[in-house]
Parts: sequence; structure tokens; C-alpha cells
Amino acid sequence: MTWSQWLPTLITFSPLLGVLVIWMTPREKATLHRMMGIWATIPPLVLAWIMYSQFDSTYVGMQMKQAITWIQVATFWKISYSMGVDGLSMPLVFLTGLISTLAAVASFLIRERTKQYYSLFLLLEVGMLGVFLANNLFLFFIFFEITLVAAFFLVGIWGYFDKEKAANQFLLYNGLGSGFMLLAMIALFRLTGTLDYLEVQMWMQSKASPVSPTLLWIIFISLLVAFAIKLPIFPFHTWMLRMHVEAPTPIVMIHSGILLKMGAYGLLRFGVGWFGAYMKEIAYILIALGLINILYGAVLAFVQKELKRVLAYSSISHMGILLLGIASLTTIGLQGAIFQAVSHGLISALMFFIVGSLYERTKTTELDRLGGLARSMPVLSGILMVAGLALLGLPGLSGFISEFLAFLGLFQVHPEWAAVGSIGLVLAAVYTLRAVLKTTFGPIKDQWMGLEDIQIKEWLPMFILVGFIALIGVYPKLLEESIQVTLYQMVSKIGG
Amino acid sequence: MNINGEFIAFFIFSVLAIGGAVFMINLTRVMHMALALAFTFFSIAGLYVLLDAPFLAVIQILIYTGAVSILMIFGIMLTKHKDEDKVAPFTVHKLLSLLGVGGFLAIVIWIIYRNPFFSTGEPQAAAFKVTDLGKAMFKTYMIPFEVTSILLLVALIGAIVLAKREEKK
Amino acid sequence: MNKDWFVLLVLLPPLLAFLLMVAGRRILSKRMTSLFGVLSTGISLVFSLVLLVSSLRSGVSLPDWEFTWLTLDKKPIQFGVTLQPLNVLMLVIVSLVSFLVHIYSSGYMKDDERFTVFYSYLALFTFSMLGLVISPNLLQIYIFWELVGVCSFLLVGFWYFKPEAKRAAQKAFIVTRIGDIGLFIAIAMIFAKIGSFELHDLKGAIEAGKLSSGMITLFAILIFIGAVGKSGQFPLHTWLPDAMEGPTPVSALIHAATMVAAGVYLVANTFWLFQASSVAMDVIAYVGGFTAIFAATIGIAQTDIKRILAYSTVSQLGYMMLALGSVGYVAGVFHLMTHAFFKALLFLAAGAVIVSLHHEQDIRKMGGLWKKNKGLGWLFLIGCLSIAGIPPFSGFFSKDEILLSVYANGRYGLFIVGVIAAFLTAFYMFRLFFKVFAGSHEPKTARVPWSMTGPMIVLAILSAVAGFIQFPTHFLETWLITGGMKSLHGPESIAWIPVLAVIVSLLGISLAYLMYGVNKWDSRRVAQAVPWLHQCLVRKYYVDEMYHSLIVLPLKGFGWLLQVWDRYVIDGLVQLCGWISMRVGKIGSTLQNGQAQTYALISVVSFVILIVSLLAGRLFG
Amino acid sequence: MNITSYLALAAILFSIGLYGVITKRNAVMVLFSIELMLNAVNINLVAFAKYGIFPSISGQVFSLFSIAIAAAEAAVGIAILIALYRNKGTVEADKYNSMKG
Repeated sequence: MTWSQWLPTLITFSPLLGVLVIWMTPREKATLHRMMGIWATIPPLVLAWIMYSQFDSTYVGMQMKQAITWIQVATFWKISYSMGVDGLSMPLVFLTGLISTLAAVASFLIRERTKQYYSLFLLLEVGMLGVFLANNLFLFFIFFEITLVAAFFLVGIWGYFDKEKAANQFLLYNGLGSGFMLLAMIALFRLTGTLDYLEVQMWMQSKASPVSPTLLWIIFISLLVAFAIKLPIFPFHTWMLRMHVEAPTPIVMIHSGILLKMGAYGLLRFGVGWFGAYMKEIAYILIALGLINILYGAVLAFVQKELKRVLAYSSISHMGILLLGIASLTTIGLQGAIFQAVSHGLISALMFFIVGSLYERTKTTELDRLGGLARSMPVLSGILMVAGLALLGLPGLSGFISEFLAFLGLFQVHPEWAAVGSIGLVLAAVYTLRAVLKTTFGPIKDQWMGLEDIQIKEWLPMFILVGFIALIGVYPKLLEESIQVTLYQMVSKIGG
Repeated sequence: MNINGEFIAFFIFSVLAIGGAVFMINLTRVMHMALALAFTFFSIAGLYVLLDAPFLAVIQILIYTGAVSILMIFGIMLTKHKDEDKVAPFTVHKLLSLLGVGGFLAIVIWIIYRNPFFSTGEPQAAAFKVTDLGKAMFKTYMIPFEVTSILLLVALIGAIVLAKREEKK
Repeated sequence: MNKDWFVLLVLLPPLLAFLLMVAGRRILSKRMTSLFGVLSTGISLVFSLVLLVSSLRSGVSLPDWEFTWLTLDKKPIQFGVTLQPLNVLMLVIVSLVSFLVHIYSSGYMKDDERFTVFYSYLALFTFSMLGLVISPNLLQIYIFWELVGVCSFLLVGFWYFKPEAKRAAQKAFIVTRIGDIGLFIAIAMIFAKIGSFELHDLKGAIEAGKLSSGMITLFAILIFIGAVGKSGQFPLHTWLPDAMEGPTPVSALIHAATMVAAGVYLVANTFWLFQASSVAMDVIAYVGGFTAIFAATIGIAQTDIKRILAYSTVSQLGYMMLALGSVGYVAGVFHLMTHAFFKALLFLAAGAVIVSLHHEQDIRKMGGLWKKNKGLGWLFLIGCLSIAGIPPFSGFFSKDEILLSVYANGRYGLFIVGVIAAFLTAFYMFRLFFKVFAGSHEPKTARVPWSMTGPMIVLAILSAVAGFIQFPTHFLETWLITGGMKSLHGPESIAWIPVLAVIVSLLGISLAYLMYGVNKWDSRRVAQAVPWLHQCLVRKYYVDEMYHSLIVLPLKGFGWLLQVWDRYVIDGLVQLCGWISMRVGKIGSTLQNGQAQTYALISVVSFVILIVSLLAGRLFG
Repeated sequence: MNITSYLALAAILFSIGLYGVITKRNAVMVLFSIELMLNAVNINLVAFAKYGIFPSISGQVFSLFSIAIAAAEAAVGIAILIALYRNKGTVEADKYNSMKG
């Protein structure tokens, strides 16, 4: 079908329509901007759904591919504008559409300069969708940078107290990562003359021209560092903490829900997809880093005094599990990694939404000052409990199946390390329950007695997220079917 | 080099042009400088005539010697000037500038005279008519011409907006 | 008629009830809620009885069915149902106790404002527990295993505003989670080894000798760790007594009759795995035996009525493990069943006591209830007699089977431990009984509604007569073993063992009577004679304190250490990088003096230098 | 007549203009110097049009455009100068240092 070729492009740029409309509205009509902002995130979501329905889960490789020669230097070096979707990107595209819409709804917490806010927000969405739908590294890089810039301004302008510092650190770190990526990209382009995913993959397989392995190692390590910063992997994680604490609620939802997953996507797409054999050689290091991430994040999450910081460290811990799944380099482990990306995206978006709503009412997220909120806000507390249970991996919710698969993959190759990592699951229960119970259980303080429970504009998005979390948890086949073929192909390329 | 009419004319105009330029740099009163510059512009118009570009010569006189110089004079009159009555001290900045610009000139001249591209062979001279210019202008370079007109309009509006006195609130 | 649907008819009503109650949290009245709850579990009960009857009649297991839930590495992961006799038996026990507790709760919880929430949790628990007992594969078992755990957590923390409830709930979840990780690792490793979660595949692999004996032992012990967590065996027993902070019906349903027995069920369900490893059997037997006597001794010194019952539960679960470890498969399952009845009865009766004494739980402040409420006293007495092992109550028969199999297995040391534990059980149960019901004290009592008494009567009847399904016909054994485990026939009975057991129990009862019934011997004097021992028992052997100082505090300290490291070293390095780049920028910016002419000069000079050097390079290079 | 003479003349004028741009303190003078530089370039263009290796009318057309743009530049430059003068009270170029880092 030919019209479906246009879908990736359409999805990516459809939020721009909203930007145009918002630009035409007067500056002070905040409500109008909000409505527009929410409506503008609907087309990508609907289109992503259409794409899902058109998606052929038995097809190997990129589908709905569209390639137009874009920049050509001599006959050898060619960059094309190419977009497409495969099993790896399909779930993430849908996740992006969904979380963007919900974050747009959550943006009612933003009260200042709404016009610029929604414009940047939609630009951010364009970047994220582009990252997942791009079909060559050059495009990927461009979209990656778009997200960086948009997120920088969104945090720097609409964040909380220490927003400038957070935004600066975010930019500094991710700029560093982008620098590495650029380096790798240029070197690779010089070698292969193309940046198309498939062509580079084929080149890596055949190695038509003799290339020194050192150079390839450098390229691989550069890419690895770039995405390790994004994921983030210890010790590159501190920027993320500040970001999680200072960024406004909808942006944290997006950041924790999707932006971090771009790191995972990059590791899978380029690390496993292109450099699978190299990945295999340093799998030990990755496993060690994954374990450090899990345990380090979990232990630190346990001693934090502030809810957002607990969640930030828990993200580190969960990304460690994702990394373990990738490092196992088995079909099941990679499947677990993708599941974890999607599942943690949903759960952390939900969590941060809840925390944002909570902060709106209490003006604090210090654990010692909260307590007993289940009395005045039963619905919020209930959802928080569900989110917490999902976070610690309760079966029936998506967190379980993803962590289980990631570990299962690792158990197939390195059971001893996987067993060490499982300690993280206990710790996850410890810190999550500590945070959730400290917030909602116990005797209520007088000052929280009069708090109003959440309203429909808050609980509706939350319920939608809970619904998806439960759906994936109860019926994971939904997600698994679309990614399977891609993974088989990927693992068969690694050769084992 | 055979001395002919063209050479003499070129010699006179170039001396005038360089002289005007040097005077512009060295005079102390702004108004005098403007006059010296107008002189240079005028000489350049003469050079255009020698180069078979009579239309350009006319344009040069109209726009530079006329319009731009007057514009500059207006500019001078609308701003206050402390005339540089005493000779400015010869600073490091000036020395460096002299050296830098001198070096630049030397390089360019060196290039001009060394380059076989320019100096060897019999120079072939082409003769043009104003009609050729008109045809080229309105056929080949139609689009740039239109764009230039827009540019001029924009510059016009921009200049007005910039120079307009801001209303105090 | 396809029997497959019967299973769904058992499973779905509680799930539907749960969804309905969550959705209609604000709309449903208490009467409607309890009606739904009771009705749904009633349907489950009816259909499980149907399944039981057909299982008994056909004599072989009913057809299993499955559907594909997920595909892993081209291997389909199935969800399904298995109906071996053990599964059917558990199904009946769970649905029966759950049904009775649902009825009971409508009386016990009638004044609670979160009545609907309570019922929805109960319904979810019932669903999960039923799902657990019919699971044919390890993954499914694990999923429901965790679900029942979370229901237990939610129900323990039901009165969320009480700090103790909060702590207890947290503890219950985390401690069982530690055990669950053992199970988790076991499942993952089994899958990595044999590529399947199905129990019959694992069984096939063992029978085919595909697994080394070390591997089997490892799997068995990891699975047992899961069972240890859930069934409150030493050293993960500490959560269970604390879990008594939950409402009493919950204690009866979850923390006495069903969920805590899940560990025993798990071991029984994978019994062939344990049988293949003698080391694993030893571990089970010794852990079980130790827990039985360990918890029994603690039970002696406790003063909270529910905590005593909780320690008794831990002890009895240890008994079941002991039986399983001594190849007393039938004995363990039998005791599981009888224990479910009499312990549920005891808890419900304790709940009734608590209600009638206006929510007093400390037995030191109780007494003389017999005169006020004879009916309740009789019910409680039946429970006590049953657990103490006095014929013809059910506990006698099952305990006898256990002691017999331990003896027949040649574990004489553990046999003595079991006998002592039986003595202690009889002693502390009757200590409890006399403290509550005897004495001249005239308490003010509240009325116990019929909705509470009814279920207790049913359970009392069952506790009294349930023993006869195994005695004298060995009916239970014959049925359970039709599943194909031929090697599990119980040993021939030895006449002196039941006699010994009864004598020991009677001794315990008499001692309790002398000390607490008629106060002949002052219990305080005994305590003062060995103050350190008494203190040790009251503080539960300091296990909690030990965990706190050995695990929790070091973890916290380590956390703070890492926090400092993270904030000052890791983040410090980052800040340093930022600071350096800022400084460089500052220095660079002083070069920017804002003079455009200077910039122009610099560029001209640079241009000249560039050209000159290029030319020089060309000339001299 | 030879193209080199024209080019040399243009180079000399250009250098004088450049020197003026760099050294003159009066902003009006800077503008003058810029105009001078532009004129020097125009001479080159016209000279190439006649004596270049490929003589073509295009050189003249380009210098026409260049003149037009220079005129616009002059107008805007003067306007900026006046605006600056109004704000800063001076036309001394070295007083304009708001680009200072």
C-alpha cells in the first residue's frame, strides 16, 4: 500500500499543525492554548493507531518505508530522508503519542506563557516521534537534537526553583552525548557513505572494504556513551535527578516516560542492531553496569527524603533492569528491554502525574511532611498505590512482565548475575512501599485534612494510563506480537 | 606600456580617487571628509566611463555622488560631532591596523601582479551597449532584480522605523 | 457438558465482584456489597463442589485446558487450568473458607466506612487464591502468588491510619517478597534450563534425568524459599504475627486458612521435585520442625489473642512442612485441610471474642466470658480441642499422620521435636482458652450477630468431623494419590504413636488448667524463675531486633553513605566539569571588549597571517 | 590598457577603506569607509566585465545590484547610527561596547 508510506512522515510532523494554529491565537488566551495543545496531540495518536492497524507483524525489516534522496555528496556519500517503522519503534511511537496527549492534559498546571509552552511542547513531540521513526542516523540525530533544545527551554522556563541549573546540566550532559554521537556518525559516514539503518547493517555484515577494528570500536564506544548518558547509566546519572526534581510535571512525564527511552532505543537500534558482535564482547561490562544501576539506584531511592527523588532513583534502578535485558543479548532479554521501556514509560508518567497533582495541593513532596493522605484524597491515594505496585513489579500490571522477561533473558546466559540483580526486586519493593506508605498511610496531619481529591481532568488521564498498564500486564501478547519478528532477526544477526 | 588617451585619463582619475580617499582618511573635519569622499565617488564614475560602462557612470554620480553623499551629510548634521581638532595619538591599535592593512594590500597586489591569469596575454576588450545591460537586467536577472526591489522597500521602511523618535510613555 | 467452563465459573464470580465493587465504590450500599460478595463466593463454592464430586466420581483428573498468553523465543507460554485431586481439594477449601468469611465479615465489618473497599479486596484475594490453586505452570503460580501477597498486604494495611498497620503491611509485603524472589529465581532458572514453565514438563525432565542432582536440589531449595516466605517459616516468619493488625476476618481467611498454606501447597504440588533431592527433603523437614517448636515456644508468652493464634499458625505450618519433608505427602495435605478449618474457626471465634469485648485484644484483661456467651465458648473449645489433637476432632487425625510419617521416615530427633511441639500447642491454646473464658471476672459484652455465629458453627462442625475422611478408610489418601504419585502411600499405622500424642496433649491441657484455669500454680512465679527465658520469649527471640540491626540499619547506613558519595563525589565531579567550563567561558568573555573595530582588526591581521603562512608553507614546504 | 591597473587601484581604495573602518573613531567615518570599500569592489566587477577572460555584461549588472544594496545599506546604517546616537548621546564608535562579554 502506498499511502501508508506517508504515515511515518505524517505522524512525525502532524503536531506542527497545532503549532501553527496556536501561533495564530492571541497571547493571553491560556485556555484556548490548552485546548489547542491537547487537540494537537490527538492526530499523532490517531495516526499511530492507524499505523498499528496497518502494521504487518510478520514482515522482516522496516515497513511503510519512504526514502527520498536528500543530500548527495559525490556519488558515494548519500543521505536520504527516510522514515519507516519496525517492531522496535512501533510500540515506542504509540507510547509517545499516548504520553504526549496525557502530558498535554497534565499541562493545565502550567499557567504562564502558555503560547510558547505549547509550541515548544509540540515541537518536543515532533522530535520524539521523529527519533523513533527516522530511518537513518542523520535524521535520528536531527530529531534527537530537537528534543534536546525543546526540553531545555521547557525545563528552563517553566521548571521549579533550581530550573536554570537543571536545564543547563541537562543540556551540558546531553550535548556531550550528542557530541559523541556526532563523532560516531561522521566517522561512520566517512566509512560507509550511508547512514541508512539497513545499509549500515548490511555493511557491518559484509565489511566490503577493510576497516581497522579499532576505528569500529571507537565508533561503537562513542555511540554507547551517547546513549548511556541518555538512559542514564551510572555514573552519568546526576543530570537526571535534577531534571526530575525541577522540571514541570508534564515535562517530567515526557522526560521519564519517553526521553529516557530514546537511550534504550538507541542502544537497541545501533548497539545491538549494528554492533551486535561488539556488544557481545563487552556484555560483561554492560551487565556489571546494569547491576550497579539497579542496586545503586535502589539503595539510594531507599534513603531519599523527597518523593520525586525516590522516583528519580527508582528510574535509574529500572533502567538498570532494561540494560540487563539488552546485555543478555537473547531474544527474551531484548523483548524484556522493550517491554520495560514501554512499561516504565507508562508507569513513570503516571507516577509523576500523581506527584504533580499532589504537589499542586500540598506544595511539598517531602516524605516526612506528608502522611495519611488516603483519608482526604482516597482516589489519588488509590491510584498512587496502583502505580507503586506497578513500579515494584506486581503481576497483572505491566511492570512485572517486563522485569520478568529482562531477567529471564539474563538467566539464560548468566544465571549468577541475574540472581544478584534479583535483589533489586526486593529493594524495589522496599523503597516503593516506603515512599507510597509514607505518603498515603498513617495518621493524617491536620493541615492535609481539607485537601480536595483529584478532579476528572486529573483522574481520567490517570485511569487511562492505569488501563494501559493493566492491559499490557494482563495481555502482553498485544505488545509482543509486533516486536517479535524484528527481535528474531536482530538476535540471529548477532549469531547466538 | 604605451601612453595613450585612455591611460592618461585613467591616471588622472585614479590619482583623484586615491587622493580623495587619502584626504577622507586624514582630514579632521567631518564635513570636509564627506566632500573628499564625494570627490572619490566622482572619479570612480569617470573610471566607469573608461571601462565602457556609461550607464553605470551616470548611476554612480546619481547615487553615490548625489544621494549617498547627501545622506551622509544629513547623518552628520543630525548628530553632534566633536571635531577631531587635535591630532589623535598614534596608538598601538593604529600601528597594528597600518601593518595589517598594509600586509593585506601587499598580498593582494602581489597576487594581482603575480597571477598569470590576469597579466599575461593580450587583454581582450568587449564593448557593451546600454541596451545589452537592459536586456540582461530584465531578462536574465529578472528575479534578482525583483528581489532587490523588495530589499530596497524593506530598507526604506526599516530606516524609517529605526530613525523614528520613540514615543515616550 | 464441557467441564472446562466449570473452572471459569469458579474463578470469575469473585473477579467480577471485585470489578463491580471497585467501579461502584460510591454507589453500592453495604447490604448490596455484602450480597455481591457472598453471592460470588457462594457460586464459586457451589461449582468447586461440583468439580469435587466429579473428580471423586471419575477418579481421574479432569481435562485440563490452556491458551497461549505470550510467546517467548518461539515457545508459547500457556495459561491454563489443571485439576488434579490436590487442586480440587484446595479449590474447595479456599472457596469454602472464603464464602464463610464473606458472610462473617458482613457482621464484623458493618461499622466500617470502607466496607465496599474491604469486600473488593476480599473478592480479589479469593480470585487470586483460586487462580493459584489451579495453575498448571510455574509462571501462573508466581503471578497469582504475588497477587495473593498484594491482597494480603492491602488487607493488613486496611486500617491505613494506624501506624502499626502501616508498618505491618509493609513488613508483610517485603518479607514475603524476599521469599518470592527465591521462587522467581527458581522459575527463571528452570525456564533457562528446560525451556518451559509447565510443571509436567519439569516433571518429565526430572524423570528423564535431564537435570543434574545439584540442579534439582538448587531448584527445590529456591522454590522452598518462596514457600518459606509465604508460609511464615523460620527465618521469614516475622511478618505473620505482625499481620494480625489487619481485620480479624482477614486473619482467618488469609493468614490462617488459605494464603499462608500456599507455601505448603506449593511444596506439595511440586513434591516430585523435592523427592528427587534428599538434601531438599532434609532442609524442608528441619526448617519445618524447627519452626514448629520455635513458634510454639513464642506462643506461650504472648498476650495478644490474635498473635497467639498467629504463632500457632506458624507452628502448625511448620508441622505441615515437617510432614512433607518426611515424605508424609498425604499427612501434610491432610493437616493443611484440617488446619484450615480449625484455625479459621479459632480466628473467627477470636474475632467474636474481640467484638463482644468491645475490641479488647489483650488476654490479660479478659476472663469469665464463658458465663456470658456459652455458645461462643463451645465453638472456641472445639477449635482448641481440634488443634490440640484430642480425638475425635480432626486435628488429632492429621497430627497423628504427621507424627507417624516422621517416625516412619526415621527422623527420630524431629519426631521428639514434633511431640514436644504438640505438648506446647496444647498448653498455649488452653492457656488462651482459660484466660479468655475462665475466671470470675464479669466482662461487659456486646452481642455477636448471627452472621458471625453461622460461619463459626459450620467450621466447628467441619473441624469436628473432617478427620473421618482419612480415618479409618484412608479415603483422602486413595483419592489424592490417584494423581499418579504411587510412591506416596502413607506408612502402616503404629499404635503407640496416637496414644503418645493424646497423652502429651492432655498433659499440656492439664498444665494450662492448673496454671490458668484454677490458678493452682502461679504463672508469674514461673516467669520469674527464669526471667531471661521469659523475656526472650516475650520478645520473640529478638528476631525482629536482629533483623533491624543486621539488615535494615546497615542498609540505611549504606544508603546514606552512597547518598554522600553520590551527592559529593559523582555530582561533585559533574559540578567541577561545569565549573571549569564556566571559568573558561569567563576568561574567554573578557576578550570580548565589545569594540567591533578591534574585532575587525583582529580578523584582518589574522587573515594576513593566514595567507602569509599558507604561502610560506607552499614556498618552503 | 590593462586589467591589473584597475585591480591595483581597487585594491588600494579597498585598503584605505579598510584602514578607515578599523581606525576611525567617528561612526559616520566608518560608514564612509565602508562605502569606499564597496566602490572598490564595484570597480573590480566592471573591470572584469570588460577585460576579464570571459568578458560579459554580467559584471555590470552585478555592480548595479551592488550599488542598490549599498544604497540600502547606507540608509539603514545612517538610521541605526541616529538611533544609537539618540540612545548613547555619542557617535564615537569605541563607546559602543554593549557587545562586551
